[in-house]
Amino acid sequence: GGDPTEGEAAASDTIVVGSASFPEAQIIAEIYVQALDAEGIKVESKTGSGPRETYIPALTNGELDLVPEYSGNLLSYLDPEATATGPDEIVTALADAAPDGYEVLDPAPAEDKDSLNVTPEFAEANGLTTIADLSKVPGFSLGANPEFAERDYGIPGLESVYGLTGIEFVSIPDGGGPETLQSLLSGDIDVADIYSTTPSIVENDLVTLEDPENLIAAQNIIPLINSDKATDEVKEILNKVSAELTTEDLLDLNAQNQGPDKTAPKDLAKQWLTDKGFL
Amino acid sequence: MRWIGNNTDLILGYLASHVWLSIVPTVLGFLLALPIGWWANRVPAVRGVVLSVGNVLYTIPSLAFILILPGVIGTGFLDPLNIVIALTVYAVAVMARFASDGFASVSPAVLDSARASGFGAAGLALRVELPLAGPVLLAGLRVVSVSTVSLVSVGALAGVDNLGRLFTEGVFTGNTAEILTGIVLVVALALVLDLLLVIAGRALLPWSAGARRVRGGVA
Amino acid sequence: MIEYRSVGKTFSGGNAAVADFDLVIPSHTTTVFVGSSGCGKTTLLRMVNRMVEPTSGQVLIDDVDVASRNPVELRRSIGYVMQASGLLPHRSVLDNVGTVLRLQGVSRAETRRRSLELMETVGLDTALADRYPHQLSGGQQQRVGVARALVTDPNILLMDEPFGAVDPIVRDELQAELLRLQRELGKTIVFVTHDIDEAFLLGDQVVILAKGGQRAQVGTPADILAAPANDFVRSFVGLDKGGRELHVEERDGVQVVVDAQGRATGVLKG
Amino acid sequence: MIEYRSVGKTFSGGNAAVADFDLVIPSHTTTVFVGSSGCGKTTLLRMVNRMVEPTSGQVLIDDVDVASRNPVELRRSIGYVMQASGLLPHRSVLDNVGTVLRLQGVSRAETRRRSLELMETVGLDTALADRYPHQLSGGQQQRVGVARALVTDPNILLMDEPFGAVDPIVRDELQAELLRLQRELGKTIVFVTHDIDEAFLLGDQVVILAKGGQRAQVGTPADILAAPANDFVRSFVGLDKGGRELHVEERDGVQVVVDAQGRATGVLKG
Amino acid sequence: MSVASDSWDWLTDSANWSGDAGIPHRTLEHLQYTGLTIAIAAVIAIPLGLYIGHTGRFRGLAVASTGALRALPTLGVLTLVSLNTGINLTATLVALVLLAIPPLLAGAYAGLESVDPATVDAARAVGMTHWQVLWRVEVPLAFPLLVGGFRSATLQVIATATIAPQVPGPGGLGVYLLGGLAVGDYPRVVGGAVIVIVLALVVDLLFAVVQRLTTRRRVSTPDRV
Ligand SMILES: Nc1ncnc2c1ncn2[C@@H]1O[C@H](COP(=O)(O)OP(=O)(O)OP(=O)(O)O)[C@@H](O)[C@H]1O
Ligand SMILES: Nc1ncnc2c1ncn2[C@@H]1O[C@H](COP(=O)(O)OP(=O)(O)OP(=O)(O)O)[C@@H](O)[C@H]1O
Ligand SMILES: [Mg+2]
Ligand SMILES: [Mg+2]
Repeated sequence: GGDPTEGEAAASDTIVVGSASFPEAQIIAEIYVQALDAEGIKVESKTGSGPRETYIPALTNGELDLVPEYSGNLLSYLDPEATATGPDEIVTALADAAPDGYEVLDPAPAEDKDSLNVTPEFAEANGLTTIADLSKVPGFSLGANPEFAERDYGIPGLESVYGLTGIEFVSIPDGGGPETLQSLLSGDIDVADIYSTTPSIVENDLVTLEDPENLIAAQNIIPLINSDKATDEVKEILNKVSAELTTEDLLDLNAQNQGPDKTAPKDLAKQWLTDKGFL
Repeated sequence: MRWIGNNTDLILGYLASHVWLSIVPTVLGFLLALPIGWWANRVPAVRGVVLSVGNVLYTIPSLAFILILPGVIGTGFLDPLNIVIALTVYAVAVMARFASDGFASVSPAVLDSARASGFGAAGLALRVELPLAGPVLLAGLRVVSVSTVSLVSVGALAGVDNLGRLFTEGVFTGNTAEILTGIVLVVALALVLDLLLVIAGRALLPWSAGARRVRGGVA
Repeated sequence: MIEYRSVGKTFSGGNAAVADFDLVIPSHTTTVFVGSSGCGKTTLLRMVNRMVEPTSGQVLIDDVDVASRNPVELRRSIGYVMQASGLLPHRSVLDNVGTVLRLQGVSRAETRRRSLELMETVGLDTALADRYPHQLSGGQQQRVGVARALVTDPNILLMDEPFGAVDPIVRDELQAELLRLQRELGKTIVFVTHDIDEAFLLGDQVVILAKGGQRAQVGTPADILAAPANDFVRSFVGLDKGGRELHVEERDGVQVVVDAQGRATGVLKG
Repeated sequence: MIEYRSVGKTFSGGNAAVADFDLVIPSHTTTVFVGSSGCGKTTLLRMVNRMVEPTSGQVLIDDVDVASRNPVELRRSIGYVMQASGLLPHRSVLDNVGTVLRLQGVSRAETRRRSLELMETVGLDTALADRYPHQLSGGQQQRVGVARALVTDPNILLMDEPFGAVDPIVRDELQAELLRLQRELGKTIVFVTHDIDEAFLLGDQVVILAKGGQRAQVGTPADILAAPANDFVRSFVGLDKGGRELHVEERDGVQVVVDAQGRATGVLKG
Repeated sequence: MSVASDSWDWLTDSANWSGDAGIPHRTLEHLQYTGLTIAIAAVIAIPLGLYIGHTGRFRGLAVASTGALRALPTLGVLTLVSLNTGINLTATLVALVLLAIPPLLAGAYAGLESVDPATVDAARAVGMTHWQVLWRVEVPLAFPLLVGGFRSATLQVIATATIAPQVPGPGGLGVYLLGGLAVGDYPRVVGGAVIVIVLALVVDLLFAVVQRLTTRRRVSTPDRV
């Protein structure tokens, strides 16, 4: 439909930065905001813009100009038929799949993807190391965000790629957060979908099941930007940020965000940029 | 509680937009409901329609309403306007019923007497009916304002800044303090607005304190 | 002079409240319509200020058909006191009294002056001026209603059971007050009541109405008591069953007047 | 016999409604409390069935202090007719009349029989039995109230302005009906009104009350008219300002009785 | 409009009408949550409301606390409680019960208050005990307003129970809204909302019938809570 805000947003030279509504995406978006701002580029922060199904349409109709994305999920959203799973393949494919007038910049080495985790006790009791081993467990329950039930990398993939059956799916819409963890530890669920950069995996010695079939695609952090706003200067700044951003950084940032201090995304971004010499 | 100290700017920002997102639909809903309620009180058929449409509107789940609006009326996906429109619709749905009841509560004897004194149609509506419906209108406005304040938080699920953000974000980080802060502030905001309405009512309707007795006496 | 010329009123439901009613109400006197509930008293009264439009016939004031006059102006020019006062609950006493003056565009100051004057005329303490109606007693409210009706100094005053809702003691006072006022002001008053005693007390001319607004008898109170036109009137004024047939008994040297049921009603003098 | 012994009642707000009140109410007669609004009539009446508890003194029925009796049983044993009927709006007329019988455990059939009987006694068409109170006229509701109070055949009947809310014509009827009933039943009736005419009509003994439940005068109607105890009573019964001073005028050969204000009140006979 | 026709397709797709994730099962779940919520809330609110209405005590407190309860954001309560409970209905029920209490409580005490004090006085005067006054006079006369309280509580719960799947465990019709939202399937969101609305209207109609039946032969009582 015709959007009344379209013309207005495009005409302005401010870059509006959005993000998914979970903390890690917000932290990265804040890093973009502050890095650009430090170089005198006009930016506006609208982080926490709902799920991809909200913020990508918001991006393409001009309400947002820039969002941090996860390469694999972005590709499967933009092109549901895509088959690429390797990191480079995906980035190549994304260049084509990006909506008209939008482009992806350099991916960061940092990666955060869905991962299936079980408690050490459960792993030991059932002899689990890979996802395929789950076939030995009759009728297990799996907790994840609601979309996991329908995405290719989710239940459908587990059934078709790994031939698992009888999965009892429990919807826990906190992105592998505290409720998912609590459910797993209390035994309410057997398997938990937790993003790989979530500190609770390490803190609780959870066993992350390997994914030999590469069902879960690579998920490098990658900026998706409105080409009109992607001046060389902007690209350079964002590419520099991406080059510095590692999986360890994400783990560390998330740990501070979810730890006892509950440090806010804004503050974490500032701290990261300072550490890396951007500020 | 350290979390609150570290994040006062964030919280105050959410609070400020929560205030706006609450007040605008409440005021708009009130103003729109007045003529509708007045008309509904005049024409029984209209009253029936207003009440049933109000019922239907009010049962639309708020989340769905806010999310579907952009697709239906072409607003932006992140536009706070979605919340404003959705909550205004709820406000009108509730307020129109109160407005109709309010105008109905005006004693026919008083209206008759005003007509007999020589009030014209407009004078009657604005200078007699409207002020006399005041107490019921105020009661309705109080209900609408409280429920609007509480409903605004649902907008956080659609990516709009307000105190509801403290719930959605608090869940991801297991931050009980954050969620509690949100709840307390929402309730406090609702109570403060309610208090303001009560004070405004006292100032604008000084006669209403014992007016019920008058009607009781006449009936 | 107010004149009803073969006036009829059939309400939308097909209910013929009044049919073919004729009456002349002389100026500067009090005419009382009396009859039991639903006989059409209010309907007849409200035709004078066009709060009810007759479905047939005409009502004339000083030979001008009211139907030819603008209703809003007509109403502003006629005082109307309603049952249970009909005051505006959201306006102070003073504002209630001054309502019509303000509607007529009289200045605020002048309205205030005239309203206070009228409050005094009807025997209301002006200290009550800033109260709201609900802060007054029933009797005080009725006085405000009378003051409001008189404030524009109208020639005609319509009063619809104005004292029906107050207790008998206050009612006695208000009746006495009205008699005093009328001696002073000499308005053309049309008064409605269902209390025959009140009608006899206040009316120069009493119109006894039967169902459907039929004139059962028109005359002065003494005329009616002395020569009731028919059985309906006789029963209505209480002359049947000996209700008004009095005799005298002597008690402790006092001549006590006693009615047919043995009820003491007064003391004979002179 | 009902006896008040230096009874006082101060309400929680500190309002002394009644102070140091003494009275003996003989059995099988009608005693009327009359006084203006707020003088404590209802308060005194409700002490008899413990709807109000005195703060000092005692109320005795046949020499037994009511305070020693169970209030629920006491109330069931005393008939009480309230102002504006006090019927249960969600029960049919028949059920309203039979309420107390059912509370006392009387069978459904027997209750029905006695209730229908009572409806006839008070002059109510039994066809009305299945109606709800709001489907009755004011006068019919009052009759239901009286029937309900009488259904258990109580010795004592308390009536609090039972005819205050009905129009004067119906009121006359109800008063006549009550006189007839009392002639038949001979109950001990305590009746409250603020209408002195009603008091004189119904009361064997009339108690004129001043503010704060003070006895201004106690006596038969004729006694009071013949020898008012003081100015308050004189003014209350209308003997001041010539209100009850009547004289006779001849009109068309009829002796018309006229009061001091020139109001025709009746026709002299015999 | 394509969302409309797609929603219609979703609603009429027989695949959506069977199994545990099917519309009938989700509707049943939704009704279960609603029924359970109303039952719990009623057990708490009705006796309290009757007590307040009958005695007139604690009225100010009741008015103030229902006001505060009405202001409680359901989403916040839901998330707060769910952080401290496992995968079960607890958080949903707590949040919804808190939502349902104010209208039930108000319906009960306002209902009793709407009973003419003269009627209550009359009932006492004919010799009814406190319990008889309450059960034979006050409650029957307050019935329309009591039912009115249930009516608005139930409608609010039906509409609001859609956020139940926001926490782990519960299903109900909210699954269509949240699930649809998660994968950008707007026709499913609209379809789910339509079912909720229809459900609410049907329930509302039932209440209207009950209210009509219980009020019919009585004096008309005011029907506002
Ligand atoms: N607006 C109306 N629509 C239909 N019928 C009406 C209307 N107003 C009055 N009536 C009917 O006309 C008849 C006369 O009514 P009116 O009010 O004049 O009686 P009334 O003598 O003033 O009675 P009351 O003493 O009870 O005031 C009644 O039968 C009444 O029901
Ligand atoms: N429950 C109460 N609490 C406080 N004051 C009361 C109460 N009931 C009555 N009063 C006061 O006691 C006084 C006497 O009241 P009561 O009802 O006995 O008067 P009454 O003579 O019956 O008047 P009315 O003719 O108006 O019925 C009044 O001043 C009244 O305001
Ligand atoms: Mg009338
Ligand atoms: Mg009394």
